[in-house]
Amino acid sequence: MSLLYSEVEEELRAAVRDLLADRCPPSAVLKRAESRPYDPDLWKTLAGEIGVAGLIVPEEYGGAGASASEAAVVLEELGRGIAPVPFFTSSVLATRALVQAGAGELLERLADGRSTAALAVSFAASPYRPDRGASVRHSGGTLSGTVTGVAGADVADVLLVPVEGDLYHVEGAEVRAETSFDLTRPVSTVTFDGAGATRVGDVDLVAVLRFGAGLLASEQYGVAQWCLDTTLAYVKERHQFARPVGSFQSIKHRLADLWLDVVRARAAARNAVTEDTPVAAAVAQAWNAGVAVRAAEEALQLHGGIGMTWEHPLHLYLKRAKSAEVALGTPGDHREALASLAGVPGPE
Amino acid sequence: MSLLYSEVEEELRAAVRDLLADRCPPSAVLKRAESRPYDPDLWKTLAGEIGVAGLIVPEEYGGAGASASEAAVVLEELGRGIAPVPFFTSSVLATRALVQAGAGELLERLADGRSTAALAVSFAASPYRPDRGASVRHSGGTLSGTVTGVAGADVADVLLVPVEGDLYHVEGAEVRAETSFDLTRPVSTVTFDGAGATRVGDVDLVAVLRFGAGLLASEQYGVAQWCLDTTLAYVKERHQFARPVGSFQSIKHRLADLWLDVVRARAAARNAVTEDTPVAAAVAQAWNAGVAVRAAEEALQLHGGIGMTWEHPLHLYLKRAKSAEVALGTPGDHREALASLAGVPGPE
Amino acid sequence: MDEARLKERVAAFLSENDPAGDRLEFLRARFDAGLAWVWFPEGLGGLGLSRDMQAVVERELAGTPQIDGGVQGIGLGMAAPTILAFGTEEQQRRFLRPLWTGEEIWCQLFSEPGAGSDLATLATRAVRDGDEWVVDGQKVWTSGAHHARWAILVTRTDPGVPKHRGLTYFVCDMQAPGVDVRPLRQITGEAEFNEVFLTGVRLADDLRLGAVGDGWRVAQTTLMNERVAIGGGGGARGGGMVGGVLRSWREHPELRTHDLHQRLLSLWVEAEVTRLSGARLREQLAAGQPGPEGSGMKLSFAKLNQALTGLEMEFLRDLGYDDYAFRRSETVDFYGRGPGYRYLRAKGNSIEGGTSEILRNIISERVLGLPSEPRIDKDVPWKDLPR
Amino acid sequence: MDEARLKERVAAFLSENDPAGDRLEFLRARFDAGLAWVWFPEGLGGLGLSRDMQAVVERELAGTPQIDGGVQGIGLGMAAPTILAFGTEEQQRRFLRPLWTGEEIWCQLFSEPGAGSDLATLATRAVRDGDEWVVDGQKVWTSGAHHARWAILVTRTDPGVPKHRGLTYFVCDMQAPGVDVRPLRQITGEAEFNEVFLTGVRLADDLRLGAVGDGWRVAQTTLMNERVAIGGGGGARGGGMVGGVLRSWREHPELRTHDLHQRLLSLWVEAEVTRLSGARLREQLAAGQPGPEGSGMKLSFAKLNQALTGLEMEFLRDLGYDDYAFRRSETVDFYGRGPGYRYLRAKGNSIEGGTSEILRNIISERVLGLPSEPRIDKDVPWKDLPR
Repeated sequence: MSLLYSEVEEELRAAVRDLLADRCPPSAVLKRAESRPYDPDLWKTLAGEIGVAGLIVPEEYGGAGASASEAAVVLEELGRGIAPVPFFTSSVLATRALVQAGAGELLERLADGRSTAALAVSFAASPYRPDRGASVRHSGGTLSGTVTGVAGADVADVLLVPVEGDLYHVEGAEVRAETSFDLTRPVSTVTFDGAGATRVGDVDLVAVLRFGAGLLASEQYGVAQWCLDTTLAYVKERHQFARPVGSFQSIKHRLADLWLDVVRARAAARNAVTEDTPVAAAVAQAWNAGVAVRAAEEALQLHGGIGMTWEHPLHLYLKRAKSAEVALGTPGDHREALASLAGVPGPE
Repeated sequence: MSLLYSEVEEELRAAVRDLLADRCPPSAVLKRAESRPYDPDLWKTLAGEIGVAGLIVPEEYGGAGASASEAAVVLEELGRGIAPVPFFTSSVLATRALVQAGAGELLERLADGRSTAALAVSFAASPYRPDRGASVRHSGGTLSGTVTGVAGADVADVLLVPVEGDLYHVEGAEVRAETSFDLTRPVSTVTFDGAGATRVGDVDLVAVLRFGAGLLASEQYGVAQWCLDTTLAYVKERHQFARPVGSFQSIKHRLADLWLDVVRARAAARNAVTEDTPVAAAVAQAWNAGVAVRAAEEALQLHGGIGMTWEHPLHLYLKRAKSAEVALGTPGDHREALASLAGVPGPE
Repeated sequence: MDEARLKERVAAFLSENDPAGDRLEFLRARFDAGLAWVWFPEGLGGLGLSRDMQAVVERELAGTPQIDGGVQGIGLGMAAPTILAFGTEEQQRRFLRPLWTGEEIWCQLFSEPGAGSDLATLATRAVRDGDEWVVDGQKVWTSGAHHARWAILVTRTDPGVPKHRGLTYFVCDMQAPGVDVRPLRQITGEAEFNEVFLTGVRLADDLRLGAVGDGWRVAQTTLMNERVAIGGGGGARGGGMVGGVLRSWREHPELRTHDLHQRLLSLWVEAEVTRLSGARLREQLAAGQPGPEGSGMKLSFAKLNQALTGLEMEFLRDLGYDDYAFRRSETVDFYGRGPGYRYLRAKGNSIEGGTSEILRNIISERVLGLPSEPRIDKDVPWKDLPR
Repeated sequence: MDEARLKERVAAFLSENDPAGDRLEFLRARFDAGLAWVWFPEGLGGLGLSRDMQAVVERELAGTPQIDGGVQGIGLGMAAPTILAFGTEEQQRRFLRPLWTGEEIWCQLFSEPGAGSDLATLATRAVRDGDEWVVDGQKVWTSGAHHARWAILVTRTDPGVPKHRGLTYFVCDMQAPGVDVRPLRQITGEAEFNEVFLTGVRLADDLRLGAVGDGWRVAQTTLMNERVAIGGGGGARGGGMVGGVLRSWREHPELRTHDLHQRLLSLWVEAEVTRLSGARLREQLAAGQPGPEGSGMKLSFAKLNQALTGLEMEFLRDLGYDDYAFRRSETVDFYGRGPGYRYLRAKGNSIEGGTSEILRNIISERVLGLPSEPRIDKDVPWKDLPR
């Protein structure tokens, strides 16, 4: 159990990073953000050629049978590139649910990129409140009710719905994309009005959300690292008072502190996927969600006026970070969970 | 109702400040801190000549009949000078209790400095937990029990004990001075073993403690202001890298932030004595207690090694600030009180 | 003139001018009666009185047609005091009346993409050509440029001297050929501000305010008035931004957590002591003893607004946004819009009108007397500065 | 030499030297057998092996008499590597053996009242007098000076050149006339450190380490080793300072509040991610890829220790202190003493061994590659520097 990256992971990282740099730099993400944020061509290449779609799908179902640790490295890069692909929603959350349910056929379709899935759970739900935003009931082979704030549903052709421990594959749901704070991972309201539901197996939603929360920490680390790197580059270039802005001591000290936060976010993200316990996931979320927000906020402030403009992609990161802070539990939720998980009991 | 200082207050301030500068600068306080911290000669001059002992004693009992606002100005200066006199314990806390009880004779003795009183309440008690540290019972004209952490009892010749709404004047209590974190306002354990108790009147202990808490904010402001001023002077003088330390931008920005905190502490302290409501006292304590600690901690850090030495008086301020943070309620206690006082209700 | 005499004067003015009549006529007459800004000289909308006497006029004329402090803000708050301090008599007579009545709107052409915190390094060139100046450059963060008839403009007229010395200040004709105003979209989706491109804009020399090369000093007058303007007003306990968050908080008991409760209580206290500090500052100003606390108010409010709006986002757990559509907006609508807008817009509070970093520099040097950092740009000709 | 051969060598040593016999004899023999620090050269306590082979020796000799890493810390951690790098063969032979066995204790004479963060500005003068140097000055924050036989000492030998160039490094004889060691009392009441006054102390030229004027480079070697030493060790989740506070927390349910609970949870998380960061750093070191994170560990731990001890004081509401009596102490006793001591002593964590401000400078320049500030002291003769 190591907190370092393996060689395989570094190769995977390089492949993803190179592809994003080539095909979808932040400026390109910004251009499509308001019309159709997701980039299906990019996803086809990522899913098929690099093979990220089937990363955590067991080999027996055509996947790579890789560990969460490898998926985490992909998420670091997708976070860094704010990449508009449904990896987290389809290849992590939905896939994990399908692996639990043992849904071989669907997993095969996801593994080779033929299908893209979404788990109809609010992105604002958490391992501690898995039902937040959802009011779905099963009755006579159909579902009715609503789930708000579902990420990735607008680009999924397979919709999976957990209801009281069962996972259903549902057709005929209404998916309404909402104006979302995070432009690059918009959420939808999913409504079931007697939609046909096929049970695919058991699902432990708490475990799926916890798995997702642990991995989301890697994406948040990637967001934070991009914000830090981009800001460092900017303050080295930008001159005011005939000096690089980055030569001013108060700026230097703030960036040193931010770097320390980001360094610790990397360690926390790695630990979440190697230790793979409720404590590790809660720690990583409690720390990394805040670090991503802080990094994006500091980046904005240190970019000065240009950071407030739509034309600079920085706001995409701020919006991602701030939305992800709520996703799968706020830092406060995860700290509260640690009270019992780590033996720091509250007032009696 | 003004947040500014009146002319009378400024004159009172000048008199106290001049006396302290002349008779008891911080270096002198430090010298006596370990043997006998209180300075009876200084107190005699302050109490008698400047007349602070009877400041809030009604004129009918030989006092000045002044408002809390004037006592607050004295406390600002005593905090700034970390002056080893029992003004807060005798002339504020005990006096306020006696005024409530209408104890004319005792008030007369306090007003002209003949006697010094202490209220046998733990300094760690608060308006929200007035009985903290106390276990005293009245029975047949005598008291038994213990009060820990009593400030000013070691230099008082009049000991006042509140028991269930009654205020007693007690003789024959055992006062054991403890090794105290705050060298300049040591606390004692007061033990009653059937000590003779004379009832002097009614007392609303919560109101007395709230009055004290509101005024303590002025002392804390004074402590913070000294720490800021002393640090400013030091970093202007001290050179490293051939520049005044105070010319380094990260130091400048930290001091600017600290100054903003101190400026707001002054406004909060003033408001506590002019508005005189539970909200105003809680706000002032919630803010000023922390600002005093932060100012002392920043002062220590920015003094570098010299601040860690016994020979520099700075540690007296740090110890005062940190002890006062607990005194009459922690900032957290006062914030918690504001939840209901100010309509910021907690989770249901 | 004492208060009683001033009231008489207002009464006399009202007896001759009907507030229910034509709005513009009324305002013009008010200006001519010296009741626009009583601390200005007679003949320029004032009576040469002390500034606090203005309150008397405002009370007496409370029910009458008013000028628009929003769209006229730059003109009233920044252009007018500068014109009063540095304008020729002719300029004062030409500009102040329609500025005050709102017949002519003003904007400010100061900041540039390369000159934000370091305004004095600005690069917009003005080159003399006979009785005219030819201006080329780009300005940014200009609010109201698309409404404006005139602008206050700082340009570089001599690149060969150190940066503070080669500047000249103009009134810019926004209708002149070569002035191109483009909306500048912000992260909230909308455009409150503009970029203004100046290409071969010709300005007559009588539009110059102050001497050639003295533009920095003139701009200081303008900026001093900006700082005062931005400091933030009064307000009641629990009001302002904290009030907005409290409303959400009280409406959603089911969303409250101990984490957020403790943080909200801390911010409530910080908002309250900041409010008290502002109240004390206003008392000092009223007593004629302005304290240095003013420099800190904007800094404090920026930090508070950002912390409060960030907390509100966490509290509401709302992944939506009200509207990212690109459109012009004239105001900062903190309370009418959603929490996402508030969060994003508040980020600008620590940048616009002097960044928090610059304000900390100012406090540490001008208020605390701390030494300035070693400067490397004081004596170098502007054209030779690293950038 | 591989691990097997090294084990054989240790076995051979043990067969000839009885660990149950005289402790000093045993340690001397261990040094002579090259088993003191195996990465040192043969003849100087080592075998010229790689540093990680030391672990093999330590395992094999675990039950035998050990040296004292506490009182010998400065000697082992700082003096020895410097002597190895810059000492003459004669100096190495003279000093290293008794240094390692603990027969001679070392201390460090670097900091001065006027030279803390800016060590290179130090003022202790060494003036050549034939084959000797005469040293005058004052050093401060010297731990163990009252036990020490020798000190590593940096002096100024040429005030006429820029500050980094006029320094010379010596081994100082702590028994020489003119060396006056006085305990330095701290805010905790006790004295962990000393002031050392040097008055006309005569040091033979063969006590010089490195060339005249090259003292800054020699001192860098010493300080590089200090930074590594202070970085903080491993530890389990919930251990260290947070473990101490947790013990109090669990013992006193009646004192818990939501305010403190939320703050403790935040600090617990911060302690945990800092621990993980340290664990990752150690994995990198073990894999031969030392990362830049090391510079940050001390900074992080200082901040954490201060926050945790401050919170513990608030939690316990204890107005007492265990003991302010003035006495010497040899160690930092974070866990044996009371909360007041912990709070006060932790304040030193962000000052000793490089202030947090200096560490942030180092991180920002050496790790993040940010430009240094304009320097005004690089080319000025030391004697002309403002101070």
